Amino acid sequence: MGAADSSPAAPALLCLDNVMRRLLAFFLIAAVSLASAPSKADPVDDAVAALSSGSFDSVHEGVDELVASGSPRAAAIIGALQNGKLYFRPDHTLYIKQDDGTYVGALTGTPIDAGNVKPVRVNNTIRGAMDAALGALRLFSPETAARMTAAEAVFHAADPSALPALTKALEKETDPAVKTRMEQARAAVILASAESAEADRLAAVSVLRVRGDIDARGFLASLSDQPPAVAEAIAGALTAIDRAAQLWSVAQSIYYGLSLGSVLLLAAAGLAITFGVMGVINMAHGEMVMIGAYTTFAVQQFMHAHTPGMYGASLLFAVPLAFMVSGSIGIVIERTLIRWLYGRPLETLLATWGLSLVLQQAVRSIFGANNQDVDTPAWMSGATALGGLTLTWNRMYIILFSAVVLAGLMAALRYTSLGLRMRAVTQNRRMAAAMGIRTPWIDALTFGLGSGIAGMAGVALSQIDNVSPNLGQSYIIDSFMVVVFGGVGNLWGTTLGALTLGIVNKFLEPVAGAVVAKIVVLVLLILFIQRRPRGMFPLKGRAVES
Amino acid sequence: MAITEPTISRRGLARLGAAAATIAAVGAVKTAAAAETSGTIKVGILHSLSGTMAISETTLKDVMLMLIEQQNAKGGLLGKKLEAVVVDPASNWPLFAEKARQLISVDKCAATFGCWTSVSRKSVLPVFEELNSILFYPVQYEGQECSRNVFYTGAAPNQQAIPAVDYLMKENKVKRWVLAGTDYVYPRTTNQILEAYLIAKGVAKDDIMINYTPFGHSDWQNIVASIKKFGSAGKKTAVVSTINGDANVPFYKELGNQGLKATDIPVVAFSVGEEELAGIDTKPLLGHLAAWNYFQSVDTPINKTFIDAWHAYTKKPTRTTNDPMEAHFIGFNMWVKAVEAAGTTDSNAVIDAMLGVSVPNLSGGYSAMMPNHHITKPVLIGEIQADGQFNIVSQTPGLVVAQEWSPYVADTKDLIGDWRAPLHCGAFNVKTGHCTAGKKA
Amino acid sequence: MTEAETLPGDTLLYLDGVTVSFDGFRALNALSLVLEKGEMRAVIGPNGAGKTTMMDVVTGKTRPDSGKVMFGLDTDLTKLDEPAIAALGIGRKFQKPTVFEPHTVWDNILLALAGDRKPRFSLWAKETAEERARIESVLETVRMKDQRHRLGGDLSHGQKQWLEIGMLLAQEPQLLLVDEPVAGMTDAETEQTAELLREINKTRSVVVVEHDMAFVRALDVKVTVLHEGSVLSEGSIDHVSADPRVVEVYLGR
Amino acid sequence: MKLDRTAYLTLGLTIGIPLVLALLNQATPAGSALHVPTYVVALAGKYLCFAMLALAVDLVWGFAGILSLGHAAFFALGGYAMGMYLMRQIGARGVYGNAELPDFMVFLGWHELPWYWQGSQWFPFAVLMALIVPGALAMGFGWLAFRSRVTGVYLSIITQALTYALLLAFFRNDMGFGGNNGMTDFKDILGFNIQADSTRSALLVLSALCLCAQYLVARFVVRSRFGKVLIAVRDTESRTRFLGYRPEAYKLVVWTLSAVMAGIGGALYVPQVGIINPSEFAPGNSIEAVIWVAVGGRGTLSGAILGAVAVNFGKTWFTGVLPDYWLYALGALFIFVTLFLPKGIMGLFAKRPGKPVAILEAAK
Repeated sequence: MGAADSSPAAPALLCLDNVMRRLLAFFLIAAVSLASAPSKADPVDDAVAALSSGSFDSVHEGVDELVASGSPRAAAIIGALQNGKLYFRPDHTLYIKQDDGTYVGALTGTPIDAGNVKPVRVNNTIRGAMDAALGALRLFSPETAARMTAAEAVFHAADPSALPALTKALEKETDPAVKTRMEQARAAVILASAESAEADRLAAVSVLRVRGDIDARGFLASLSDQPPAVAEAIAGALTAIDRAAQLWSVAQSIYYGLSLGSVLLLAAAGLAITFGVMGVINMAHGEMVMIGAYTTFAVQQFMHAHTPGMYGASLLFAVPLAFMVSGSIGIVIERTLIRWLYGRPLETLLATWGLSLVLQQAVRSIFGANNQDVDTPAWMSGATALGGLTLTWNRMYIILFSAVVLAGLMAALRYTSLGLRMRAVTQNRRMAAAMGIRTPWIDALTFGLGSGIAGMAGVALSQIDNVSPNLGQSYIIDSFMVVVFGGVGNLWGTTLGALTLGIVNKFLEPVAGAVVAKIVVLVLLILFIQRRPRGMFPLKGRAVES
Repeated sequence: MAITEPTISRRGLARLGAAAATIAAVGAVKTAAAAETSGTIKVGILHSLSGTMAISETTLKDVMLMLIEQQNAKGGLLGKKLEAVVVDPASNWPLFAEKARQLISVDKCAATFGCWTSVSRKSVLPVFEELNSILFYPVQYEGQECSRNVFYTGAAPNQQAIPAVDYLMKENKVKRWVLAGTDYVYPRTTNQILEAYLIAKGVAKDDIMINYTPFGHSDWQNIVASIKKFGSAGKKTAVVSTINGDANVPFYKELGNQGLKATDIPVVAFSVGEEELAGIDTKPLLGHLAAWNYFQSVDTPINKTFIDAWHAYTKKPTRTTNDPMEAHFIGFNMWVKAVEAAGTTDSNAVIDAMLGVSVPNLSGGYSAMMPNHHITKPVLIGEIQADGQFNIVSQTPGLVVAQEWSPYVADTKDLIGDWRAPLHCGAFNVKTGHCTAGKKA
Repeated sequence: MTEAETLPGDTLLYLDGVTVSFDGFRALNALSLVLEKGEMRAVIGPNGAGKTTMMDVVTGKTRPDSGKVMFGLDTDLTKLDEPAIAALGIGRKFQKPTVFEPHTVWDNILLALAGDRKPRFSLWAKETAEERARIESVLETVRMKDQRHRLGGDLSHGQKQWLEIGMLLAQEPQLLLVDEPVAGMTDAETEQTAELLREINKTRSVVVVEHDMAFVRALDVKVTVLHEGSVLSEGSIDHVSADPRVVEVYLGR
Repeated sequence: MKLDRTAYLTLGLTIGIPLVLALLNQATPAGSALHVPTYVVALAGKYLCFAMLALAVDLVWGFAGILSLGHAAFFALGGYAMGMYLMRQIGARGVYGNAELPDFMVFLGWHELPWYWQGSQWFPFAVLMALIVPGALAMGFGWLAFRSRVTGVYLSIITQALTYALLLAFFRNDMGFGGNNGMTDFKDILGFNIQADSTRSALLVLSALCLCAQYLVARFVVRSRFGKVLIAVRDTESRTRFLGYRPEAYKLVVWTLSAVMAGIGGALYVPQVGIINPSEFAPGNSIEAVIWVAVGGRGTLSGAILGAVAVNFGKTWFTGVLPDYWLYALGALFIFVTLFLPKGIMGLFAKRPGKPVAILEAAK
């Protein structure tokens, strides 16, 4: 593209009230008589011409004109544009690409051979305009969800000309949730428009005060030159909202802390087994996590290629697979390496460190050094609001996941015969052997279990962090901290340790900043170990002495 | 006495001797090998292939190998074949210096292409100056440097940051700014410059929020939240991100999940390119921006041929290209041209010949090497698309000349770098008329 | 309580109502015991009777939950830690013989010799003739003269036992606590050990914890029977073996 | 103190090889076959500094059973002390031509030196700091840790926490130590151009001498009665307590000494590699140092030196010869050594196969 069309001298302000005027015109027509497509087609042609010009500014105008034209295809066309499905030909004709890859005429909606077309490109400004326009157009959509987003869009646009449409929509609206959204939108519009009465404004302010979220705050704060009484009310609302936010922020920090803690827990849980229970200082633990993450990547690649239908469930397949992959690698490591080093924990540190180097490089050779893209399934992306809290789905699932993993692990150790044997071996190897437990295999399986759990942690981490050969390195230290803090060989300790560290960290961060917070946590940990040389929950009995 | 020292037996002694001998021999052979293959021109490649920076730098090694292969296909240089010498500084800064020394004094490389982080460049800089060799540095950086032995083919702050800010001001009417960066010299300097620039543009001090995070910061929950809060003050807000490499993935994932839409609070990044996006699910990031001097999506014939060659070379049709790769492309071609002009690979001759050399860049124009050892570049602003590519929404009409010394930093506003005769100075103070640093030896 | 005054002046070790419990389980239960200067005492009792715990308490390894532990008439051991107690002149031999395996027998004794234990001393310390003489005599007593150059780790079980006793002697303690000195020894070795202890007892007080009744008999000293953390019976070996309660809980089995 | 063959050999090689390298580098013209390139001199100097770190680690790990996973911290602190001096020597030759402030402070917009930079322009002061700072930190840390009987992996992990915390702290630009870039582009030391071959050769020889001195000191310590107690503590700490020794005191002394030795190594390292920055605190570095010792032969002083030189030579060589695969080689080496050479390379040379130096017990 040349420099000319991008010269950012877009008279955007002009465009804006441009929109308003046209929108107003359109809604008046719409309101007076439920007129179908207007007889005069010029505006539509102008719009099409503008849309197919290939320059952002004119595309922007095109959107406005299209809306103003009141063409019945407007919603469809703008919708297509929003999803990047609107194409044009130099001869100023528009086409909408269907999901099956065929095209339909943008105005006719009938299938057509598009030939050599280019996509109509948009930028943020145009996106904003489209949101507003579509919002207005979709207030009457049959689907509740669509109306909901529409209302929200109108709220964000706060465009006075949308008022009549809003009022009509409100009358027809049945769904309570959507209704409130629309009322909030209406409040915004009232406050934004020049000619609303003071009483309405005051009412509107209180509506938004009730909404009380960050957007409402932003909108209220943005309002200028209101009548004194209203301005006062706004100020009051703002302080009220901020005060509420203050309270919520505590809960929010706790949530952040929990989610960080659960991540730490996942990373450390495996180590609590290999290091805590077996006493193997496993420096390659991080790499087990990393391998888990790469397994997730591989699974997604495979499913993308072969079973795209079930792609959304890819993680559900990845979890057990990651467990098996990392687990079996763990078993191999134990059989070939660790078994020779029992009673020499510090040697295991060296060997496993070497191993971690090898594993990292291996992954680098196989997958390449750069990050791999692990998708977040729809059901895990986005966030939900709980009062003043923003709960991101991926982290909520991770908290849940870590809880499940922990519970499963506990159960496995307590109730399964394997768990029984494991505990037997770790408590008194010779006795266990004497009782006919095949200790070598128990060792192998225990180590495999620990590694497997690390692998599952990898699946979770792939949702919030880099999937790169260095993934493991960034968690290994924290993991050791957690295990030691909690008390080696004690899962509850590990859990409590992880959560404590997470929450402390998250409460310090806003005060001290991310770096200092981490430093403080580390220092606190060092001091804590002075008070409790064996962590929060030390193991009892003579065995510990050595 | 067995406790402290095993006393070494004669046999042990012999073995020890043997070991030493082999090591020595190996060393000798290696230096010999280095000395002998004089039939080629050696090109050093100093990019981390392991450690934290491997993520970004490995690609640059590959692209250099490709460029050298292409040049050899064209018959090499000065009638000799080019030979790439690849070493791995392993993201370890002292090792960078050591390897630089090896490339120059042991392998006798005519020029070296390498480094990514500022610290690695700072670490090798003295070596290149001491041994008077040439380094091509391909990454956008903080400026405030102008060495005779380094050619900066990446962007200086004014070739990336300032145009991006201008764009947001004009296009999105941004009034309130979050400058978020990793706590090291590039973000620090860039933010320092931007802050000065914004205030000069009439932005109120409390409409600017500056936030620094450690390397590889992976938990962005409350930082993103605080950005949202900062953005709820009723003024259009944007984030200028100088967050470094690894930390970006979790940052953008958090952005996406907390629903920070580009239409509400756009984020413009200076360190996020196609390579980084390749590791992120970009659907939630639609419309967030990046400022570079090159995007893979640039629609020019020369870019198409470059990309095709790249895919052919790596045998990966999905492998992305990015800005530092273009920088190496430009730098390498400039070096070739300069060597041809000088008729020798001798550093002094080449350094002089480099000035004014102009070669095509991948965005359809020509980039020239200026007397300050930086190159002219167009500045492109791109919006992230669902496919992980950038939709170019703005491009400077002409080429931008790098300001190696920022006019927005008090101590450097009077400095210029000019390696032409008679000045021959990396930091010439136009007020005092003194050359404060980097005078030619 | 005020027994302290009523005690005979030559009391060396005095435990009074000492109670120790590890989460719930009472290892020592109001244990009281008096040992006189120059006395040798055998302590017997079934497993878990608290024998080792008693030693831990005396040597400062374990702090009692309640009760007094006095050394001499005025020193309260519960306030001190192991090195301090050792410095007072209480030596201990472990159930499992623990010597410094990487060191020669000679060095083992050398390190045990009574003397300045501070780093700043030991850093410059040179072996004096006097020290050599003392080591020689200790080696003499424990019959290890010709083992001096062997590493502790290379010794046989019995030799380790003796070496450890030797180290105890080198410490020149007033009181020796000896935990199962003849465990895993041949009869001959056992006999020699009994002899050795008697010899030691000429100059020092000794508390021997032992299972081996034959050995205890051989020692022929006052016996204290512990059961569930407190004294069950006390007196000559014949007296206690006649005591029905003892027979019931211990010998009977 | 009587020296045996091993000691003579160690001292001889440690001082001899560097001396030869330095001489050849100085005496012979660049062209000649005998000439030793400055590259090799600089490299050798670096190895020797690492050897000092290894020696320090071996002293605490091999003889006191304290596995420090944070020893590089003391090394780095010594390095920073020296770095500050070198930084001040740049004076007005910096980019900003500010005679008083180092460049990075100028660009952070600082106006005067922070208090902790005072005095750093005097060489003796810098040297003193290189000894005191690591020593003091070690003493404080050790006093806390040993007194409260933190042992084994717990100790190892908190040493790691220590160095990690320092890493993060020094990354911060506000700390006033140059942030991630640290300090570099040094000009001269004691008036000598730091880039000059002669200076490098001198530094190399100096490092060799320091290493020898450290070797002798360490050897004296471990062979003294103090050393015997130390080994006793390493293997059966509780026994030494019942003998009336205070293990914590012994550990503290050797721990502090070791930290100081590491600090000296760092101080010599910086002028020779020309940069000091937070990555020196990276826990990985400390672990590598431990590995050098393991490779050379834990509990043998000469082994520590040998291991440091050997591993780093391997690293230099591999990263040059097989850049894409050297990690395999290095990793494999570590695994091999731990599996098949529990006594390290020195084990190969030991006269009598004998018992392992009670390594197994020490592991506890």
